[in-house]
Amino acid sequence: MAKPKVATGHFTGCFGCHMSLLDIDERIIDLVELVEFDKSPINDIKRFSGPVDIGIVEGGVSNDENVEFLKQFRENCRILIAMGACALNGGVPSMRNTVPLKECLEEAFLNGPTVHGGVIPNDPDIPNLLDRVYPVHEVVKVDYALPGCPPSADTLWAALTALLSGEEPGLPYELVKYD
Amino acid sequence: MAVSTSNQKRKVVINPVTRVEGHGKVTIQLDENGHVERTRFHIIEFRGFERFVQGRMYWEAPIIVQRLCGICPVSHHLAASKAMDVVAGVDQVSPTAEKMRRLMHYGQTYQSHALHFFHLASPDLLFGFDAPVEKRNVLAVLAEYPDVARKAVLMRQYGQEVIKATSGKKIHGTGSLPGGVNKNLGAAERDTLQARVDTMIEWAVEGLELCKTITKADLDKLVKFGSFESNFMSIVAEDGCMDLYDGKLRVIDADGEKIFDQVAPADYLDYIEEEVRPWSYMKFPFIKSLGKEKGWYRVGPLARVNACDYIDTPIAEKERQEFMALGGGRPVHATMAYHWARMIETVHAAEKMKELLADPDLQGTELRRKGERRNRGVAWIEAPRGTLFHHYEVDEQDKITLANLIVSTTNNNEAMNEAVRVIADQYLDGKEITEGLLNHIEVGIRAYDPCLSCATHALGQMRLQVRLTDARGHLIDEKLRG
Amino acid sequence: MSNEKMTILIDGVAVEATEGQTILQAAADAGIYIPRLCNHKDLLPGGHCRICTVKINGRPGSSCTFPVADGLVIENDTDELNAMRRAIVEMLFVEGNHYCPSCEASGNCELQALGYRLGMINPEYPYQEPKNEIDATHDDVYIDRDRCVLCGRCARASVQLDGKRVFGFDGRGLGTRIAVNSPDGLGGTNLSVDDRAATICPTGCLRVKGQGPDIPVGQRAYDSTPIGSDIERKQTVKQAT
Amino acid sequence: MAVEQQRDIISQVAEEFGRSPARLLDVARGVHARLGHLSEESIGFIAEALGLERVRVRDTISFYHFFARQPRGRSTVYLCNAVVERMKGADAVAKAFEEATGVKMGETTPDNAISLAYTACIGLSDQAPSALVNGIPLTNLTPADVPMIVETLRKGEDVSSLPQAKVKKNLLKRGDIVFGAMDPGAAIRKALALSPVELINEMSVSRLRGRGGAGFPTSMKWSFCRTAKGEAHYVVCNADEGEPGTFKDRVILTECPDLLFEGMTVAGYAIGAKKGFLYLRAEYEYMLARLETVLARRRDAGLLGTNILGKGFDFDIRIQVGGGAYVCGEESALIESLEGKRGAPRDRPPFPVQKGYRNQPTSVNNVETLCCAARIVEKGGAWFSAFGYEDSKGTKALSISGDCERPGVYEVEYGMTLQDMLDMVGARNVQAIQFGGPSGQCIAPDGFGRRLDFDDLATGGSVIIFGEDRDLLEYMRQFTEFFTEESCGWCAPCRVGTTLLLKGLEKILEGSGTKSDLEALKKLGATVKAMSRCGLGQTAANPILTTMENFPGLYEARLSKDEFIPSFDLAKALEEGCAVTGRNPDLEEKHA
Repeated sequence: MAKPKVATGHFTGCFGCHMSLLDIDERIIDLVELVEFDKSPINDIKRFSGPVDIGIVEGGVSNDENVEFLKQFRENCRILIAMGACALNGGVPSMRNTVPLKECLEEAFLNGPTVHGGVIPNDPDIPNLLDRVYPVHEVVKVDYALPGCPPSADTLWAALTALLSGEEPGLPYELVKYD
Repeated sequence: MAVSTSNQKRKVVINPVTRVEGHGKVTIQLDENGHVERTRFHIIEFRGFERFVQGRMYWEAPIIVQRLCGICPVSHHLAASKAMDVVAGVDQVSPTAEKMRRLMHYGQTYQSHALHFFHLASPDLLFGFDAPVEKRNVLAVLAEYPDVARKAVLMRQYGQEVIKATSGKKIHGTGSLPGGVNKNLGAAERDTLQARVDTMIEWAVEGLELCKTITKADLDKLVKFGSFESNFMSIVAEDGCMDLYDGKLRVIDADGEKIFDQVAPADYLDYIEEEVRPWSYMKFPFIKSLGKEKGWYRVGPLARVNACDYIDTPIAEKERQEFMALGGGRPVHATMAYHWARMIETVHAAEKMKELLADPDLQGTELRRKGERRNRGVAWIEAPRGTLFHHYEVDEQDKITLANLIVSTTNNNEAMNEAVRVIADQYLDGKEITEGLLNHIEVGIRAYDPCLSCATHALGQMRLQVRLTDARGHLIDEKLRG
Repeated sequence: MSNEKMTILIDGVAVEATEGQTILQAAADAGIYIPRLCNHKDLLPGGHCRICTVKINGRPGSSCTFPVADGLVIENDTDELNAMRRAIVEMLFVEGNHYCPSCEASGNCELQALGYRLGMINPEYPYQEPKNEIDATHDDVYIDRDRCVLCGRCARASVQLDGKRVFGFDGRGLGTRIAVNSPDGLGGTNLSVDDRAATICPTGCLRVKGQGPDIPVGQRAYDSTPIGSDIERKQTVKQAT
Repeated sequence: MAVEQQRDIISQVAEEFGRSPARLLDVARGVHARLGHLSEESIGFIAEALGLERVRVRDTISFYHFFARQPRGRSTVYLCNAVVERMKGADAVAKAFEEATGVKMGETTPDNAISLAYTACIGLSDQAPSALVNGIPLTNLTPADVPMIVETLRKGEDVSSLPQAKVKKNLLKRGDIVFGAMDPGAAIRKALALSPVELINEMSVSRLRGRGGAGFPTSMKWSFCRTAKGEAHYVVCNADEGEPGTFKDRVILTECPDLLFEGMTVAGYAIGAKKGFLYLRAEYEYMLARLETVLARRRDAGLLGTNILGKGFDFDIRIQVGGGAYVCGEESALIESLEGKRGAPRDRPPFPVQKGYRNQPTSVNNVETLCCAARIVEKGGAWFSAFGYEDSKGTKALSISGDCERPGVYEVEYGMTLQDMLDMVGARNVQAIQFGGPSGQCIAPDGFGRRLDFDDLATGGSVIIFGEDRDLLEYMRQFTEFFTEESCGWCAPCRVGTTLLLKGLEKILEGSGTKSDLEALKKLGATVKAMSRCGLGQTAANPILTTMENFPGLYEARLSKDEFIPSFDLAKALEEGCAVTGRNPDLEEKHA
């Protein structure tokens, strides 16, 4: 039987959830036995090779490119897991949601004390920003959510191994944290 | 995939750039004859930290801004803490606090460098720049070089354990606060870490040897690959010693001459400015006195090894001397030399951890100091990827009114663009573009270990596209790589 | 007040109670935890959060305000009630701007702890994202209304424990905000950092300045033991068989 | 205005009310009337004048709808936007006001002449659309009426002379009990001949149950209150009929105030109270002067005051005008308001009969209940119980509005079927009856055989009829919105839950709801119902829950077939950023 395929994706967040996934340490050797990795920022597969079994996404949705890629994830993944605070509820980046986007851009690119000849970036080669940072579940249907900033490696491991053995991931008290 | 060779202007887009930490994209504009006309390395995320921390309480900064980056959160955690030490009126934290922070920081340098070298960069080095896609990842390394990969995993684990012991969590802990830390290192925690620290030095040296072997095997190619000359920036101790946690700012030119030295954090505005270009959410810093054309510089392991006068741990210092011989009296400029320098620092970090773990101050009980409140705090730190500036202003009510963050990867922005340009000229110009050739571009970017999460105060991944545009630059076709 | 003893039944377990107690108090004395947020043992009940709602002889009622009476039949730890309690916790999360990752109260926050205990993974409801500004006008204490759950503890503590009236409410409905007794913010009031009101907040809303996350991760109140464990450790009755 | 002058005015007003903190609501009303709004400064002066903390004053004032905190125009148009008003064209009238004034609803004209605002039901659904202009009701408004009204206001003239300033009585069916002929003093004379216990017994014989909707036996309430220990006992008449679609108290208060006051006096005698309060909703302030006249006349006639009818019984009544808050119709919230506080309901127990006004035993009764009580004393409990049906004795005054030929107040006997009721008011092709207002239930035609009856269809009397062409769920949305605006904010499930109910329903109405959204909405409704502190929250989900139950097809028709539809709208989310950068959202290219 073919190994289940896993893809991971990353939107507006800090990559900490992916790092936490690497914090499973030596268990990554077991993981490689269990699954085949498809599209992921930790490898060079940039496009889905076909349908995958489990997609895990980190980060909130803050620009049009995030939306496009997230939709690809939903289309290609049988099970979609939102990983970490940003994916679940926008996380720290969503602190910008109560500030007008204009003010955020102006602060970074016009008013910052080291800015020399500021301009707000507007080239077609960079994505358009959304008004706020959206949780993943407001944009596509999410099957499971793993809280934490980031979720601990044990949390990720427990959830992944449960899903891979066809069980509903049920997490013990110590593994559910919002911070 | 092959790109049509008809007489059209073509735009090559690498998006996402993978095996780097963050969201970036490369576009290469080719003219009718396939010559490289223009290259750009775009940062495509924006998060707005500078604005939304305004109005927050100043002691929250270390826990908010570390969320810039999940790879080197400790750098932001500590840079913000140090800046807020100043705001809290604490010029010198207690010995316990300083050493806990240093231990945390060396733990991070160690894990981050191990991560970068083994998990992200080694596939290129071990399998070749144009190896097939399925080989170019840590899992393939795991399959073919299981011992190297296993040690890499455990090295990173060790660094993360150090961070956890000092900050409470492996990622986004809370150990450091304005004026000090919230815990010391328990004897049991110390014993556990001490038991493995010699092995960690040993493995770091093995990693360094591996890097050297690979580099020396193809020295000519690697020295030229994507190389160019530049200024270098680093903080150094007062006596010029490498110090990743604290010190004053030094910038040297391409010949190793000092442009300035021993600049204090509070004065940074006199020396640094940032240019904004409309095609990237990442700014372009430069030395004010040199102007934006000539004032750009490189930071990170290569810059630090080049800029310091010596390293205060024995193995790393010996290795530094061997490394510097490459430059023949001038700084080493090769892009790929970043990896070598990074591994020297990995050894140094391990040696430093050993030194600190033996220090009883870590079990001290004076955790936090208080002082007379000030309204401005600037601090820097040598993050794994280079010099990181944090500047805050705080009002009488303790609310942050201004935040300016110049992060390591931003400091390397122009350099990475330069690397892309040079590699495109070296490998893509006039050629039929293949997937393997495009990976060369990414190899060059990867050498800088860009933490694009930090840089954009955002994070994500890059993909690779080839866009065909007509002579007016209008898009005709666009294809994803991979 | 007489000390008449009586018996109530909580989830099938007979619990001895004293006249004048509330259901919540009687349960706590018997080592049975009824989830609650706005309640505080040193304060008169406020009845704000409704998380302590139990079924009393089949009808929902808040156990923090309901006096015991002999023979009352109480349902507490049922799936139905816990799901509804969780729904309230989720409502409180989306009502404010609760950024747990960067909140200095994280790990010691009772709202968060209830989320953990009641099995909240992530709120299902849409975020309201109110716009609030921190009131840091006081030298020693600040209010971050993003984290306010309108439990009224500070207001009650100020009156009942400190003999002042530093806090009150402003507005109504979703626009309700905690208000202070001065047009110039908290700094214009007579609140002292030593007042009970200054440290009785269950979340990170009302905080003493300059603390930050001063308790290390791993040693915080709810890192490894659920909220209510202290009550349950005192358990004097056997669970129903 | 100079600060000192402001302070003097406030001090004068406070003096009128004896500088009593309990009269905060009256002081605030007085200051508001004199200064036009209650500024932060005024709040400080009121606090000073009453010896209260500023935060306590702000707590109260900020709660009530009719207290402006910012300066307003010299005239304020409160256009009613309750459901029946909107069915009858209130939206077009609003538009006409916006056009005539040049400002939007919620704004003030630049010359400070006129402020426009919406308000919830003002008790004129039988002559909708309606508005309160400077407190004066205008009825049966059309867009064509608006220019003249605005012109009058611009000139600073009184609107009470306008033809629209006319409230029709619309009492279309008089029963023998509430609207029967009245001889002032008849009931009191009989009552004083009985002992309080005998009087309560008479109530018991009558089997009178509370007319506010809950149907609690009046004899029991009075008996509990009478026997409860306290320093003083109080009678409170709840004339805060805020349930949208209710207006029967408006008619009672104009038609038979003597009967009501007689009922209050009788109640006072029964429970041992010397003092009674009529809590009059702010919307009915225009009736205040006439009601005060009636009270004065009764005092002169020896029917009120000390030593009533020379029998040694002292009892007087004070009218408390509210500040605009639906929740104050809830008895414990009403008591809080009466004490000069925000109208947040109390937890029960203790009940008001044990601890009510000033923590003393208090009987809070509906206007209509007290009228019935007076009539029972006058004619006997047995006489009364001959009317009605099974356990629901007597008559009920219904406020009927919506899609029917003859909206108005009807006093009918309990037991009437809904179909008979529809025939009575000339309603045909009826899609639904909202029975008991939004907090009641929405009934489909298959339920029109049901009867007006406490045990099946208890009601405070609001009946709104929806014709077959109406978009029923849109009106349920408006009802739900009403609850979000009227939630007091004290308890979490109602404060947040009502807004979430609204958003959930809106998602379905927009066509982007799925089956799971519907299920989630139902669950949310059940939570808000079970967990809320008072009747408002406990019934706020009723518009949604009862239509889900009785009109499931209406929901199913709106549901999307998709398994998941995001609430996220890309085009909308890009607007702000593109406006800043001047870029094109470029949606087509991105998704090509």
